[in-house]
Amino acid sequence: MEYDPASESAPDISGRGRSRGFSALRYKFENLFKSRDLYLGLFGIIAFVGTWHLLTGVLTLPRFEKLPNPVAVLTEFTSRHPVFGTSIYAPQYYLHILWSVWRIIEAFFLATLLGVPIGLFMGWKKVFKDYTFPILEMLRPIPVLAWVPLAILMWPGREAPIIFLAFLASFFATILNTLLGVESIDESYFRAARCLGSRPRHIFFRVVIPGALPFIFTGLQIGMGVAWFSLVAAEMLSGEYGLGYLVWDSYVLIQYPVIIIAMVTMGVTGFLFSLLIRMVGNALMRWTVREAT
Amino acid sequence: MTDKSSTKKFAGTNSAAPSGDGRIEISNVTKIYDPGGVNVCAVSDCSFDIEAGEFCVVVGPSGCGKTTLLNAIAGFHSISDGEIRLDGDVLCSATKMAEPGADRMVVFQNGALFPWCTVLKNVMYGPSVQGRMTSHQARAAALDILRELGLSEIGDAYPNEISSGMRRRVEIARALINDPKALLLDEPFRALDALTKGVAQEFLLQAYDRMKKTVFFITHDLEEALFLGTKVVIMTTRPCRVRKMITVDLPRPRTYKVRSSKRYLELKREVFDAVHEEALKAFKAGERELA
Amino acid sequence: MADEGGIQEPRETNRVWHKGLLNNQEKVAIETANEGSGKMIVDSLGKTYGSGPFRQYILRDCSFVLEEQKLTILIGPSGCGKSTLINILAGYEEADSGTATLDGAPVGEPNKDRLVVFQETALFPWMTTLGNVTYGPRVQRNRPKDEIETEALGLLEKVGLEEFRDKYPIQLSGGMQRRAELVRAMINNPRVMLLDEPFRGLDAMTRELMQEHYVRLFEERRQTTLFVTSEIDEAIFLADTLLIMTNGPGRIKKSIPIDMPWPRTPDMLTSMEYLRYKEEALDLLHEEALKAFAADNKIAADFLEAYEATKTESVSASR
Amino acid sequence: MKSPNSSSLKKLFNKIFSKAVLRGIVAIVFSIAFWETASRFAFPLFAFVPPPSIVLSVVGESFGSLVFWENWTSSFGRVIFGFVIAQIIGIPLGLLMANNRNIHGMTFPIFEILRPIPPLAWVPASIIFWPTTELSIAFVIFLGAFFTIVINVLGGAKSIDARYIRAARSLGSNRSDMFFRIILPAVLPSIFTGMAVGMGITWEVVVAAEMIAGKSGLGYYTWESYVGGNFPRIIVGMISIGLAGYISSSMIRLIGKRSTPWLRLF
Repeated sequence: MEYDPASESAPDISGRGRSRGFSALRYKFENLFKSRDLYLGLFGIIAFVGTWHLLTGVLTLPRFEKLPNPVAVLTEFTSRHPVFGTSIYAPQYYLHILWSVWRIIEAFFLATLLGVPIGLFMGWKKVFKDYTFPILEMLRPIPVLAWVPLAILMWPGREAPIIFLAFLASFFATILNTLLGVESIDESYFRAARCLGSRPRHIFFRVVIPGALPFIFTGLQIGMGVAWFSLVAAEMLSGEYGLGYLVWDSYVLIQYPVIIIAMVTMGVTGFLFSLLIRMVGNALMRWTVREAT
Repeated sequence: MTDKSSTKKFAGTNSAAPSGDGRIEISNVTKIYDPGGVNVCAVSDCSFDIEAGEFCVVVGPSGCGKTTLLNAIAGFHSISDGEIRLDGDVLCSATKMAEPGADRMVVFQNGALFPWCTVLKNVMYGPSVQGRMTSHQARAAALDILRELGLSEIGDAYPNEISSGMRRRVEIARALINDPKALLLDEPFRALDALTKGVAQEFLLQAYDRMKKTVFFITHDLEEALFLGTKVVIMTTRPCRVRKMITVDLPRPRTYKVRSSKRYLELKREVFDAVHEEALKAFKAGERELA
Repeated sequence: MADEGGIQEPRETNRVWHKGLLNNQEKVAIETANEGSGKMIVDSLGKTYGSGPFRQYILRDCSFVLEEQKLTILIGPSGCGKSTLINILAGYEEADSGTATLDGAPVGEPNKDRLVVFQETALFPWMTTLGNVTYGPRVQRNRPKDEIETEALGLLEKVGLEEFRDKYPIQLSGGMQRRAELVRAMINNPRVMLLDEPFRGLDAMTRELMQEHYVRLFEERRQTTLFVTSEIDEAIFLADTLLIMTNGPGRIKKSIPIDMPWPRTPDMLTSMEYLRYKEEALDLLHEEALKAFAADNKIAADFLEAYEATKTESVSASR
Repeated sequence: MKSPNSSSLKKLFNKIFSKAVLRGIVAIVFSIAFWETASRFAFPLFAFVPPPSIVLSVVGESFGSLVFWENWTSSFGRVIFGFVIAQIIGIPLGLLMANNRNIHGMTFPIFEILRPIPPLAWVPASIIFWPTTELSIAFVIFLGAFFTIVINVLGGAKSIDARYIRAARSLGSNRSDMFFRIILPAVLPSIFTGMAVGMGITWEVVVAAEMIAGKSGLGYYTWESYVGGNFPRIIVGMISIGLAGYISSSMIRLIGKRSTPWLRLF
């Protein structure tokens, strides 16, 4: 098999062009089942889980024996009376998810509400950017997780510091991408708008905002990712509920299968959130569906 | 607004601001850039007039400063010396920069249709932000002009969904709906392939024959210049000044057939000789700069 | 792969090459010894993309001949399948029906006998000009390194790029990039050169100068060439034979032999002879262009997307 | 010739102290002044935050101590160890995935499942599996950088312009030419992008992992300062971490620039 990147790009099409009508959809759907990738992927996942089971459950090699094996995890997860109290039937499990999700929503909305307007304004008014950008650049290299102790000092209670950390991570990503988005708008759009007789507010609402939208959504997606990232760490360090806390608590209490359940739940929830943002973005930006020929 | 002008106006432009004649006088314009302390003279002592309703094509090697001139008229750049007048009023001078406005519409080199608006919304944009029509009127006017130019089918498409040739047509429509005094086009067909370009040029000619606006058209394509223009102004390579002015006396309306007429060839030879030398100079200068 | 003649022959050319302009006798001598010039016969090629509701003919019953040492120009509206044709001839894609033969042998895998100069530029951005030009002979490993370099430098000098040998493509102007790419192909002495709108995207004036440059280069080597363009003046100015292609499905509508003397000079562009050719070609093409323009609608867009998906698959399947 | 030197010096001066730079300086000075007053007068949120003047006095003390610098080296050591292993495994794997459709088909879904799991969630599992804390921290760091580099290399390799591949095939490249002279340089910019992003994640991870489970390192230093009630040292720790992260990513950018000279315009 010789190298050819083009052969790999075929599946990429599926994300674009949803407005193409039913026949196109069916065409793609048929293609999906014809494609080798689906079966390969299934095979890969089965092989992965199988190897994991073989190493931890069957062969019980040294070191591996300590890890929970997939069967144990699955039993726990689907049991009506879970040994360690975490399964799809346990309200406790959903409580943890809800806590994490609620924190993320709070942090993310705050970050979006603040970050997008500030970013837009920074891109639009050079003077404002001159004053604010250096401060941002000073703070940005500090990893969000290095803020943990300071956050605990600054904010009262348990809840506020955790949300603050998730907010901070998401805020930087949002603000920077929004700024980048405004700056990447081609000068000729501004010129065209001006020569069509726009007043400044027209330019802001009809050029700056829609023009920056693709970058804003990239920023929101990245922001969501890093918010999860920091949330987990913050919950591990100082939480009472939440998935991050669940992972750490299960470790401390030697309830190892629960660790895996919590990890997978985090992955799935994080993925669903970024999917949601992508869907909202696509719905708002129909014009990016097909790029120039 | 009921003045019976001899040229046909597009539907929907009736309520537009009173449109003057659109005579542009460019006198002794000089533009010096100063990036990093090196004085670059882009335009030097350049003067010529464009009569009202004239189709003036400016030809010169790329990077010779034609665009600087256009930007000065449109109000995107200042000039260092001289002045430009529109219908006798000073548009810009050494001390005053022109304000971009709806009386001078620009069509850009790479196209500047807002990709986030449908074709219809793009065309409506001008009238609705200028506040001279309600959005309802603007919509009706935009639909009218699209229909007249044969673009009504694509009203709901986004610019990314139509071909580049089509995009240029829409952009011209977006400019015309504002009933400008002058139309400034900056190599609008540059990125099109030759055959699409031909069709787009014919489209522009049709529109011009209908409304007889003053047109300031920049290109470095001789064929295009001769095919479209009433007057061809040939510029020298940097610094930009007028080298030669040729009146194209080909009859209008023109179709692609003109391109294989005898007179066209004679004119082409004339222009070719004038330009070729400049092109070579520019080419060499460009390579020297890179080396 | 390694046929003796192919190895010997470039040296032969090489020696005379540096003398600059050749007199006619010498040129004939080279031409007869020159295997770097083949005859390509394309017979009723057909190609479809897509399946089900998206099945569409790109090429249908497309036939023509590339005569030895002639410059054949293919002109047609955009989207008429010109690039697909080039891809098939170069061996990047396979035709569904019909045959293409080079000197009697059917074309197969891409190799240095059929070299493509791509639209825009496909110089490797990570190699210097010299690195790009010498890439072919170096990886073919049949000539000593210093010989390759001398020839490359000679060619670069001919196109005025000797000063730019150590520059990367991004540092060259558009016109220079095209010249470098022409040289990168020429140095391999392909039997057929396939040029896919090589001057597209250049501004009109640079383009004219490039054409004059190209005419001189072609005159000296006279490699069989298929040159795709959509610019009518360029086509008539350069062509020995002008092929006019129709819009979807692509086939050759007419073949016009251009009977103007070589070497071509810019002032031929204003001769009456030229005018006649132009009139003929324009009439045919204008019709095609309008058709292509009218076809530009949603359906075309639908098709295009599905087509992209299958095209990439067929590329990989062809191997 | 009227002293071109002085005029160019003036230009340089103007360039360095342009309006934007001056504004930036004003902004930073102002925000530090605000921080100082806010801490001094115990504004809401700032009640326990030490003011910059006190932090400054602690900086000298910290810089003088050997233990502080040992924290630097141990953090750096961990980062480099995990990061380098991630590159060594990740880059070839990414290329392999791009090259071979079967491998891609089998491994890509697994990546897509594992990638959304935040690296820090791996910490407990890592501690259970690896015999020493040091190794488990290194493993988590490795994971952070690993996914990023693989995804970037894969993306880079897939987006190579097909014309380069085609041209190279026509010109007669064999497999090794194709790999070393075409694919590798074409992917190089993406590799460095992946490295730069991965380095950022690596520092996030190392700090958190040290706070959770470490016995040394800058993250541990910061956390210990908090637990020990030495608040100014928290700020010193944060600044140090920021600085360390900045140095690391600058190094990668520098190496990246050096290795891809063809991306420089002049």
